[in-house]
Amino acid sequence: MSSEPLLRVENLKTQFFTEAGTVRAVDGLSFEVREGEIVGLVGESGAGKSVASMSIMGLVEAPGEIVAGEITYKGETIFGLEEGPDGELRKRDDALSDEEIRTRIRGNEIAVIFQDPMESLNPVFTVGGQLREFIELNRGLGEDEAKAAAIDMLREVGIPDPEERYEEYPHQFSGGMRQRVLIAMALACEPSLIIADEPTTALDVTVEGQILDLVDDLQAKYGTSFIWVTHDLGVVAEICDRVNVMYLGEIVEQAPVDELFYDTKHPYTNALLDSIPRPDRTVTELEAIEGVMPEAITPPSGCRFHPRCPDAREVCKRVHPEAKVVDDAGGEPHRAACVQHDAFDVGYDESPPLEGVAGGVSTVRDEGSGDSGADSELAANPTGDDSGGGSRE
Amino acid sequence: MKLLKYTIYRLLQAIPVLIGISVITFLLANLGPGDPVSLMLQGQEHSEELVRTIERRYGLDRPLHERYLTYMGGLLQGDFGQSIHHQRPVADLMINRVGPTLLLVLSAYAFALATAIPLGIIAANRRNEPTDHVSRIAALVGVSTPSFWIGIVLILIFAVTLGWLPSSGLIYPWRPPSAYRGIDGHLELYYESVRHLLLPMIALGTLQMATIMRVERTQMIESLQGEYVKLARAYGVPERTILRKHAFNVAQLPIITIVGLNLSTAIGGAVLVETVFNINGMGRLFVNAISTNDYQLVMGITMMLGFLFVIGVIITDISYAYVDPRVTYGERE
Amino acid sequence: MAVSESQLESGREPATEDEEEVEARVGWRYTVARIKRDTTARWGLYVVTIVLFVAIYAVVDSNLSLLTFGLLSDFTFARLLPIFDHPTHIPPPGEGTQHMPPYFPLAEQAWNPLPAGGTLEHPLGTDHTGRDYFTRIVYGTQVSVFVGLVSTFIGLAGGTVIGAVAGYYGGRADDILMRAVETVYSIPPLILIIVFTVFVGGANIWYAVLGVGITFIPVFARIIRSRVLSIREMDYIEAARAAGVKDRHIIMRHVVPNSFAPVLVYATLQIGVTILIVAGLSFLGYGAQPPTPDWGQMLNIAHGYMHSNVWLSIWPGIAIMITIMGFNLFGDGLQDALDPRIDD
Amino acid sequence: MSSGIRLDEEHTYDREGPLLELEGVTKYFSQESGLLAGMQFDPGTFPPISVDREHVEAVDDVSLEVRPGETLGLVGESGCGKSTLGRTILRLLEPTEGDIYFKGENLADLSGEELRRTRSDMQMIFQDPQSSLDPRMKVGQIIEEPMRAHGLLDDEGREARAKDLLEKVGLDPRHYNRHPHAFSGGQRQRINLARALSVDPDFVVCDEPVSALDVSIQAQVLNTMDELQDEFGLTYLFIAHDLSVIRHISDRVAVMYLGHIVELAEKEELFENPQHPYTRALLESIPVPDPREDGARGVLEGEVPSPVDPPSGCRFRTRCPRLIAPDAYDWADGEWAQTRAFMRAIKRRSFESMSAAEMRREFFDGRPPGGEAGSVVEEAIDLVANDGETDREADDEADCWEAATDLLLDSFAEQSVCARERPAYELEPERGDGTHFSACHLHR
Repeated sequence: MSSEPLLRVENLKTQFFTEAGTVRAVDGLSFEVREGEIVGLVGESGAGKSVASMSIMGLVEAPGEIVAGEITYKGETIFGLEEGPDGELRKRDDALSDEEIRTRIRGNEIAVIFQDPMESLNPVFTVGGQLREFIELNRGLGEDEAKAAAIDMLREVGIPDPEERYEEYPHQFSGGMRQRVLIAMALACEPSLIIADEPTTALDVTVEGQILDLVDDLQAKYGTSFIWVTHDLGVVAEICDRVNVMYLGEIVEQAPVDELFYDTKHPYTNALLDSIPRPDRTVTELEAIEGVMPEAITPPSGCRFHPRCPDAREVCKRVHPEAKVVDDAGGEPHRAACVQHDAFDVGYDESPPLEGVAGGVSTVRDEGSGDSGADSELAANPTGDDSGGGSRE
Repeated sequence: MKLLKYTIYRLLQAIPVLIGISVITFLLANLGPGDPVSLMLQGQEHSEELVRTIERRYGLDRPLHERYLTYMGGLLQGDFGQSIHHQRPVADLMINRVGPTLLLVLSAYAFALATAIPLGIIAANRRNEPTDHVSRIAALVGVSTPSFWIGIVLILIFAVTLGWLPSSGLIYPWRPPSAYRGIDGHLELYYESVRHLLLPMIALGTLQMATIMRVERTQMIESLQGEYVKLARAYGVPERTILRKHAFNVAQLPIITIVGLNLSTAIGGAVLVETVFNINGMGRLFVNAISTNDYQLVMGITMMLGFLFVIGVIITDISYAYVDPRVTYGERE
Repeated sequence: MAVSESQLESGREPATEDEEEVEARVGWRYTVARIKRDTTARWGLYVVTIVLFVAIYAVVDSNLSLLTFGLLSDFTFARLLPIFDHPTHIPPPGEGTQHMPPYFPLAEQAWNPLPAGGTLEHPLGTDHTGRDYFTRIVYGTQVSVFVGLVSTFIGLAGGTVIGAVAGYYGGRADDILMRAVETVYSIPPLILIIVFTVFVGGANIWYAVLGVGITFIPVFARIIRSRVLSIREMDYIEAARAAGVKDRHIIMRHVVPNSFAPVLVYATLQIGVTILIVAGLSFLGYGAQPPTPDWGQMLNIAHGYMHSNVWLSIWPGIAIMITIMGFNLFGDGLQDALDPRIDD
Repeated sequence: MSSGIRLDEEHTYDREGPLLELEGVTKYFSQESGLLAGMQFDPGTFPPISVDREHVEAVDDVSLEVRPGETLGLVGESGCGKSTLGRTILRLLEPTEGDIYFKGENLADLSGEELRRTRSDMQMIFQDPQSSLDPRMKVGQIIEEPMRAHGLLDDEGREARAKDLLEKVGLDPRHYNRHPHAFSGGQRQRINLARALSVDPDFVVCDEPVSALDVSIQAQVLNTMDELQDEFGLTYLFIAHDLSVIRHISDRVAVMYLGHIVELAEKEELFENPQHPYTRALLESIPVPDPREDGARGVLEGEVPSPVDPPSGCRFRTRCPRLIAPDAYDWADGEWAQTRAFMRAIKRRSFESMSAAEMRREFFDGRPPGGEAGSVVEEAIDLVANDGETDREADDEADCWEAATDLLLDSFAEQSVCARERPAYELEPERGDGTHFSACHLHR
């Protein structure tokens, strides 16, 4: 690494303590964001990507809690734990206090764009008023200056007639327009990093296109870094510089976007790419991934993807792989958490293939009961395989 | 402008309701097995002729719909008919009684809102802590206790046992001090009127307070979980501002509705509280009218109370529209 | 709600449970299980059970023993302490001037009332005519519970029909019904009930019950209508229509069962409101008539003795409070138990 | 396939013709209901109260046909009326106008019981896996309900068939007695499938059946639907907003915009040779999961207009990047494109006021069009330019912009053939041998 990254997340673990047990929503996440780049955080629902982004902001709500890890932003520790003299974990002395995070980090250094533009704006205040409040708070501007800045920013994000719309209420805006307002909010606070949590998922495709264009332009203009949380590989391909693929609370692959798509190193990423229908060419047969993601409350042993992995072998059940550098793409490391790669050296090649991975672990059993390991009363569905891509190598 | 439009729209909507109220009242008073004349003559020996005479005097010999139209015609001119028992126009009887009832109901609401909203917010903010539990139990007791019994207990404690506050009647602040014996000057008048109002106000307001507190608590809890609160947190808005501004404003919307709808319970409660505290309001007038079978007066009072309720609901609806922009501006999509 | 990954994603606790529990997320068994877990509901259930037991005991007791007075007085504490010798016959009405049993809840006594306060024989003292106050309070349960249940049932039955029709069919029928409902709703219920009771029936507990029931039809109609409206929007209703299921089967198999839970909660809470209103009605003298032992009516009488015997005004109020609290607690608990959103 | 799962192997209708034919199907919704609905109050007029019921034109004069055994994809953005059309076809919604011929019988004429009976031939699959299954019913009951409604089989037969179907859709027949909440989203969609297939229909309307599912689950369900189509001889109307899914599953594709079908062609033809500007914009907007592909995107301006008062003629014209120049004026090369851009910028008020000279430079490279069109443009520039008055009131300013907008729209946009005639053209397809329908005047 040539220089200190903007944001560094190391071994982040966020857990939810529920009646049913501990949900390890984010389990040992490490990644970094550099100045001016868009980093993707990709995964299906349940992968823990939203929890991860909320953890960075320190906004995990009970019963959730960050139990381990270190988050460094511009050289300052915004989250860090150490073991106190009594063995209890406590906040490290050099970490910023809650109050400091609130006043110095949230909004003015790291801003967020939420997924649901319909719910994220307060229905009883005008759009302009909400925008102005955040600007006043995070940029220390007076009321009039903040208002002028807010109107400028509304125009900037492509809201027609911003002076009038400043006085309007959220319900008078369409979904796409509200999402623009949220983007205006994030940009108006002039942060160095914006966490965008599925910002285009709720939008129509033409509106999504408009928003992506807008983000591209604004990013070029302001040089803001982004963490782009999404499940849509199309969006990733369009705007991300580097990508982290998450599965069940862990990063399974981390690579520059081109390498991720053209030199895929993890079977999950690969399967994901194979299972999506394409807009640019006709795919006759979709290769579906077997089963569903297990619950984070009872993750499978070894590699968490092994029950659904077409390449799984005996060793995958035992060895839990941490993401390691498996390739180098022009100075950029390409990490993957799969024991197939030589970097792991745990005897994958000698290990026998798992019995009936493709057909044996049924959709039904995984999807329904959520317990992937123990024998449940409901046995595997004999016809489970006709629901997926059949048996493949 | 939009608000004015909405107000007129709401007033127009109230017309069929008011007509409906008059129909119901009229039917109940005239169609029941106890017809007005025999109700009037209850306990008295009466001849056919007497009945005829009375019927003619009050126009009761005409068909029902004609009588209704006559009654409605009178209503439109502010004529509620003639009280049979008092031999005076119903409107005259009511005019002096509306004030005390309004004073009682409005002060009860003021008391309820002033206590319930802060308590509800505190309970929501300290969810599942002792403060929350105590206030929830208090609210539960509040919604489970009859207002007239609270009045009785208050009288027993503060008037009978401690002797601090008067147990009956009201002093009306809008009358001149000279109207009351032993009161000199406006200051004392206000002081006395507050002293008299205190117990009935609490008796009538407790139920409202408890109801509003319960709603406030749930609404605040829900509002605090809203995405917009999450967004405000993410932009570094202090927790206090979130509580007092962002979450609070949204949580108030259902409270306004509750206040409007509960007005009917409050008006009913006023009848009981007025009886307990010997307050000469609409409620006692109503009870007297009922016990003397004064059906014209009963009709008048029912119309009047229904009318007050409708007006109250319209006022709350308009304030709702004022607070919630979604009502007056239609959804754009 | 399924055990969905999206819950986890949004940071909420995922509901993971074992197979049996997964199976029982609807229906009675599940509800009962939730009630058992919910402290509020449990306490409400205790209170309601005790109140119902007392009321039913009073019914059974009076049916069996109105003519055999000995059993009747068995219930009081005094009977446990064999101090009094109870005569076993009931005097015909109007003859109650001789030596009268102190525990019979109806007949007025000729002897001097006891002073305020309890004794062993009369734990809550006696009323102005010397009747045992505790016995009357106990029998008052019967009246209140009866009134609460019957009038709530009337409101529920009427409201279900109107609300379901208005909600399912919509359109003009809905407009007219709802406007009528709104009108009835606009007259303060106590006022409407008094007018109804006195002008249509005559001051009498039966008319009071009927009046309360009818007055609350609009309240139920409203809530059922809104419930039906939201269920009508559900895809499974449309799926049933698309499958060619007949309208009445859709209403019976889908709409009604799915509307039931919240309405049940509402009805439970409404029982409390009803008892409250009938107490007020009786307090004014338009509900239960003497000598029926009714709490509101007892308060009415006690009001006249406020300065001589404070406690006469206290006990019936406490009885009303505890009873209504029981139903409210139970209703609140039921609401929590049936509402998947609230989880604490 | 002789699995015995088919209930009726014979078909009484003519297999050559279309299975379903729509002629001028229209569905309007009145916006409010209620005694005083539609009452307008305007203090500026006399009398100040008027009754004016507004209509949402959800589907307007749609004609198409669905052939036996095919999958017709119906694609469009939210609010375009595709779901309404799907429901109107099944007569879950009453069509305002038009005829729906299913196997030669006009569904629009059927009433009550007759209509109910046809439902065993047409079924529907819903988008929301949560709300499409009654939470109080067991899976078995859910699947058997349609059979029961049509009196098919006896109790035992129904149970056996329900279990068969569970297996067919990839679930364990032993789940017969479970409640829906015990299943995940993907599994619920399978139950939905089983319910729809229980009466062995010929035609299934699938309303966004996979859009609520995760990508990996989506593929599983799509594959299952594919297999079932073969086995049951099904015809699908597949409604979706996701063009990728549509491309995967459809044989022919119809594109909807604001209640109109704008383009209909065979899949390959439509995706490779789109002829309507809206279809093109849609195709260009989808993010392609390929980082080396960098096509244009977000080419559409503005938002979908309200269906309460949709644009005349071609409904897409207000956003169309290729709005046809009005014939009434003479245009030099590029002038119309500049004028069009200027018109939209004024309408959307997307720039701050500037001087007339700046505007001419900004929008016309300093050379505004000449002739009659030029004078209109000049007039509009004068209206909004801030040269003359320095301090205009905000209200005045808004009025000026409005006046300029009206002037430009009335003079240009409303004069275009796009505004005056509703387009409908049959084109020669480049690929395949089907027909290619495009509702765009560019094909005049």
